[in-house]
Amino acid sequence: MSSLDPVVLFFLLGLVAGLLRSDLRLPAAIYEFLTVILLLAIGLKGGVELAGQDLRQVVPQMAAVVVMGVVLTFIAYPALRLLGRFDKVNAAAIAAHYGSVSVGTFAVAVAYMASRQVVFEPHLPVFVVILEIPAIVVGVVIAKGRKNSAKWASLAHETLLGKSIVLLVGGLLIGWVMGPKAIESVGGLFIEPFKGVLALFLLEMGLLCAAQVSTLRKYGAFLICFGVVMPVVGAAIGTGLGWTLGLSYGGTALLATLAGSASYIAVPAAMRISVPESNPSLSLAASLGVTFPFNVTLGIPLYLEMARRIHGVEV
Amino acid sequence: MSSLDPVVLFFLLGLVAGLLRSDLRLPAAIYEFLTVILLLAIGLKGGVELAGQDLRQVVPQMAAVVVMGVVLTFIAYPALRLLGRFDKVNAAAIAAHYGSVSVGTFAVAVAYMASRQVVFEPHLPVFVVILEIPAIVVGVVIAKGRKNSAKWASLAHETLLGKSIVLLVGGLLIGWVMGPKAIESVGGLFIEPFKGVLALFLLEMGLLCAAQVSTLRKYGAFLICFGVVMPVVGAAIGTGLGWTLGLSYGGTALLATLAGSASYIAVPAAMRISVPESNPSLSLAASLGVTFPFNVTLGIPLYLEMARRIHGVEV
Amino acid sequence: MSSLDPVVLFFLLGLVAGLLRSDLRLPAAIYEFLTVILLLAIGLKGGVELAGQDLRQVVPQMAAVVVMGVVLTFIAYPALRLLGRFDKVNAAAIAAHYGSVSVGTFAVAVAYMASRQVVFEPHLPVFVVILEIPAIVVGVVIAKGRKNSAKWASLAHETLLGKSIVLLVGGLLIGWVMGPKAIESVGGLFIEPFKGVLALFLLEMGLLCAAQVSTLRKYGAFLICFGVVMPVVGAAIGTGLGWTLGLSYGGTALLATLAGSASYIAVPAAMRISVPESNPSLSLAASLGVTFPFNVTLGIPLYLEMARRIHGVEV
Amino acid sequence: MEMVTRKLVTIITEAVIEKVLIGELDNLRVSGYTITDARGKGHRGLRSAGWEHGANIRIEVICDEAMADSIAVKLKEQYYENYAMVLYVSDVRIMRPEKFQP
Amino acid sequence: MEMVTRKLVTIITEAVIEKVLIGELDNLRVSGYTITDARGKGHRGLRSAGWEHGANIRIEVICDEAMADSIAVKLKEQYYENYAMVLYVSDVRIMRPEKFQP
Amino acid sequence: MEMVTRKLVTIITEAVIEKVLIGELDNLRVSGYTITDARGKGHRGLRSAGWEHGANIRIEVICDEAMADSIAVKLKEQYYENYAMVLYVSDVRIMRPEKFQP
Ligand SMILES: Nc1ncnc2c1ncn2[C@@H]1O[C@H](COP(=O)(O)O)[C@@H](O)[C@H]1O
Ligand SMILES: Nc1ncnc2c1ncn2[C@@H]1O[C@H](COP(=O)(O)O)[C@@H](O)[C@H]1O
Ligand SMILES: Nc1ncnc2c1ncn2[C@@H]1O[C@H](COP(=O)(O)O)[C@@H](O)[C@H]1O
Ligand code: NA
Ligand code: NA
Ligand code: NA
Repeated sequence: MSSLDPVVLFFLLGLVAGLLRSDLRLPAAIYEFLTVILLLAIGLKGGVELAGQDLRQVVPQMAAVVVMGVVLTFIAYPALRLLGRFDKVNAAAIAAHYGSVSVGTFAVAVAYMASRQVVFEPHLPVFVVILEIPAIVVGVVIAKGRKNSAKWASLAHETLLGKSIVLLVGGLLIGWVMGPKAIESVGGLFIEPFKGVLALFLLEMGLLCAAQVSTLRKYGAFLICFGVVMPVVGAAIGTGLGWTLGLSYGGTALLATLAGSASYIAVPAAMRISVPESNPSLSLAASLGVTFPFNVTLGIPLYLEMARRIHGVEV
Repeated sequence: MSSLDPVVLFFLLGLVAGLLRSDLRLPAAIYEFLTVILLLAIGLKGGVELAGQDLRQVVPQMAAVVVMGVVLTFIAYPALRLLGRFDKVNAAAIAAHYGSVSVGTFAVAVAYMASRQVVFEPHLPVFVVILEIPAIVVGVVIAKGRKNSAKWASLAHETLLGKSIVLLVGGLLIGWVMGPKAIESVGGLFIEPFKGVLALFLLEMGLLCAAQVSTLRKYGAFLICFGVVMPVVGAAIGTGLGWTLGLSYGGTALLATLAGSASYIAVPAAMRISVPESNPSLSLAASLGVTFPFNVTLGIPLYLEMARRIHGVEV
Repeated sequence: MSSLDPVVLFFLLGLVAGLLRSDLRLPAAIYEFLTVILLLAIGLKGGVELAGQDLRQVVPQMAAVVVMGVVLTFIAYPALRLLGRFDKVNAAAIAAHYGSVSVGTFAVAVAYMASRQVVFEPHLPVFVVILEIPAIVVGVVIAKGRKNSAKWASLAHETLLGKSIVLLVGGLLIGWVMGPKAIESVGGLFIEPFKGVLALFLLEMGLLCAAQVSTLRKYGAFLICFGVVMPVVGAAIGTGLGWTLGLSYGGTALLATLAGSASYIAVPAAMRISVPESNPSLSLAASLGVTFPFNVTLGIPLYLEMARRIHGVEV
Repeated sequence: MEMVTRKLVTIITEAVIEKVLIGELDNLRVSGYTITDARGKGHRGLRSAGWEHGANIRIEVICDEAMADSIAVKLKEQYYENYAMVLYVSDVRIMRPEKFQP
Repeated sequence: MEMVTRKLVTIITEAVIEKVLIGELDNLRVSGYTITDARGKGHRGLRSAGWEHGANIRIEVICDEAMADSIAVKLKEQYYENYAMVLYVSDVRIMRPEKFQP
Repeated sequence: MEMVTRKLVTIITEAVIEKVLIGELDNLRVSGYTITDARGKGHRGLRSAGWEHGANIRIEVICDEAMADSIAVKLKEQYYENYAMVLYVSDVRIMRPEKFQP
């Protein structure tokens, strides 16, 4: 228990309350408020640390990370199609969720590392932004073919200007332009309360997660297995890539977490618009109902351990 | 004036603004947000301090406190029935409000004691949880008889898994499991802003309180008297019990405050479901419109003084 | 860039996101929450500092400030009527916006001065309250004549008990009564997170500002010119008055900012009720779409410079 | 179920005049009304909840034909011209007509 | 467009009994329902959203005449007396009648 | 009050496609629309506001019969199959028919 971060207990509280059918819910406006703070905070912190850095080395890493997003989607797809026996559109839609990332999971990993004094490269938040997109493109192409005309422009617009990317990129830029001054100035809302905000966010995530149980019961064992195995496979790939790219121990673990996480905001919205034939309950059940809880409780410590081993770090 | 805590002035501001018919209102989502923070904060703080404690001595105290909740309801009922000339259902419903507790009042008392460096036992928040329930049961039994079949299960579920109990108990458990680490971690949202959050919460309570005036005017003098006298009687009983149970000076004052406070969240909801014939305006006018303002301004200092006298503490 | 306060970048982020048609929006409840915190914080801080002061000298200043509000409206009106060729009601309504003030702009100016260690008289927030009203009265009289019977009472009520005045005055009174204790007590919500709250508020203001572009495009160049020139003229008058009244360098700059700012909350609401024939899009486009962004980026530094020169202060 | 026919008047208009309109309805002595928050688009352009000035409300009043007429006349005379406003009337069946008497 | 006529039952009542009423509707086997948050005024006075105890909800159910009757009867018997509640029924045209079969 | 009859088309569907549907309505040149947030249950299960992916919206359009048909046809062809969606049409009486002309 002592290895758990307190914020994870808030997730469990929400989960248990939800499973017991408590009437606890955070208002939608508050959930959004918390999300906005988390996204800006992650962006700002990354941006401030990025300020002094030489960005030239980051560009090739970004390309590699895009490729990873594509590869992850192409690994998930046949697994879902052949082992899970899902039809093309549903397999493609679920695969896109796993090729993309979850900022909530990233925030928990960041908090987890901070409490263990594990440092990481400041440009990791950039990878969050970059990883949101390729999986969506691949998912839509698999489901619809490339000629899915006209819609590409609006899909690009929706995705690139979605809330999470705008806030992350905006925070990065503000932090980068302003440097440490930015954090001194607005830290009273974005930095000091960060973990409390994360805790409340996770409480609501627990409640949302509990709401997935009935779908999971219906679609059974495969979705649960997939929701646990796929993140571990993804994280293994992320660990390998992080190590190859020369990331630090912490950076490797974070990249593994990103690879192992599954989207539950940007991708569902994009699929609803671009692949409406897919069943949104399936992918949300897997990503919100299985992978998210797995990652925030067991996954993140595991990925850190994997990174530790590959880097041969002593603790 | 100097003896008033600043947060009480926020209550008065809300009250005056409401009476003057200002259009000031906090959005419902914000009111809920503030409540969630207060409940989790109270739970967490209690839980952390509870961590090192021997809980065996607490169990008999808990039993005594349950009995107090029942007794308070049975004191309020005949007063309402005979002196107030309310019919059975309304007397029972109002009595249930006074046998139960108000977490808002408890929060103000905690802040009041903190600013006076009065300490209290860390398990007082446990009593808040425990006191929510017996009065509801007694109220429903008086109004409906015991055979009010089938509904008991759903009433129990509603009440035990209501928002306030889940958050208080959840906070207690998280604090208990994690110890001081919990507060370090999430204190930036739950501890440092606590009194500010309480102030804003009280502002809204003042506005809600002002909205009760028209009902009070209609039902007149008795409800106002009852709303002032009953808390003092309850607090006297609470003081006596606290002293008997060997609570500290501060713990006694808090138990008195709990006894003297009247529910305005859990009980109204329970009565609306289980004793729908009762008029919700009556009980809200008394508890929100009279007892709450009385307690946060005059009551709490009075109860602390009562506790001081019975304990023979010098200040 | 280095002279910009980080909070202004949040405004630009919102503006750019809005212009690019991002789906980013803060929920209405959160916008109100942020506003409530800003208003109470400004009031509290002013009140606390006011505590030790001799208020007799302030009264004549208040009278002068009222006159300034009237004068500003009477300057804006003919400009709009003759140069802008607006009809009577629209010219009167827009003029009223510019004779009144924007608390958001004031908050940015306060933050800007704090980060430059420029001090100002604690009673400046009183001027915010006072300046909200005269312009509304003048605007309605111009548009409707003085006999606009019966409605005056309800207009006075709406305006004097509007959210912003109640919170500012309430904060001032609480700060004044409680002194520094007030800020210690509730500072964790109102003081430390102030600039973060302001940043988030400005993010939403940027989004709202972007939404004015289509109106601006329709009504063209005059509104844009007016929205830039009028604040500078107003600020010049404010600078002169501040200097004449013997305000400090910082106080003068703040009075100039108030004079140069245009209302986008209290006055639009009042005009909608009292001069409904006026087109609300016009005045909002000017005040939200031109003057607000001008003031928070270029205006405030300019007004501080003007105050510096008139006071002959070295920096 | 025995039911009688009444009119349902629905008004969609600017949130900023909620208080004023409620005053008018009270003056006309309607027996009640229901309000929901809304957003929308019409001749006066987009009205996008979220911010007070842009938001709409949707008011429903159940009443008899005469009252429906009074409401329509009142709003037409005093509000149609200057406010974003739509009003429509439909038939509904209710159970307790006495409840909807002024 | 080929359409058939069905009933639209609209219920306006206290938010606090949402769960209970949904239970009743589920028991009656309605094919679906839609809920919006509302505020309002009626015989039981002002009900002003914003705070749970004062808020209203507005429930809509599309169904056939028999179901509309069942709903009306059920609510009349068990809820009319003790709760702020208004119910009205109107005719609507829908496209896929099978969708609204229990 | 002189009034004319028009159609009121009500659509209940997933909040996530609000922008898309508004685009369709604009393309069809409706004169306006009104949107409220909602939650509900239907064949595609519970849709519980509060979280974007689960929320519903309720769109109302006042228009003539031809437009009502066009809307129904459009949505049936392109959206019925893949989205949680209900559409119904009723008669309403309005005062200024010119206002509801495309
Ligand atoms: N044809 C329409 N159908 C449904 N709602 C409408 C229609 N036209 C206008 N509205 C609503 O009524 C409000 C005011 O309309 P208007 O006065 O035309 O700007 C709009 O913001 C919409 O919410
Ligand atoms: N005549 C009416 N027209 C529209 N809504 C009404 C009417 N009467 C009552 N209501 C709504 O129904 C709720 C309960 O009404 P009541 O039971 O009369 O208090 C009120 O709060 C209103 O929202
Ligand atoms: N019979 C019904 N009456 C009222 N609303 C319904 C009904 N059926 C479905 N709905 C609403 O329409 C939405 C989509 O329905 P569906 O496509 O059946 O899942 C639901 O979430 C409900 O809000
Ligand atoms: Na992933
Ligand atoms: Na009590
Ligand atoms: Na001004």
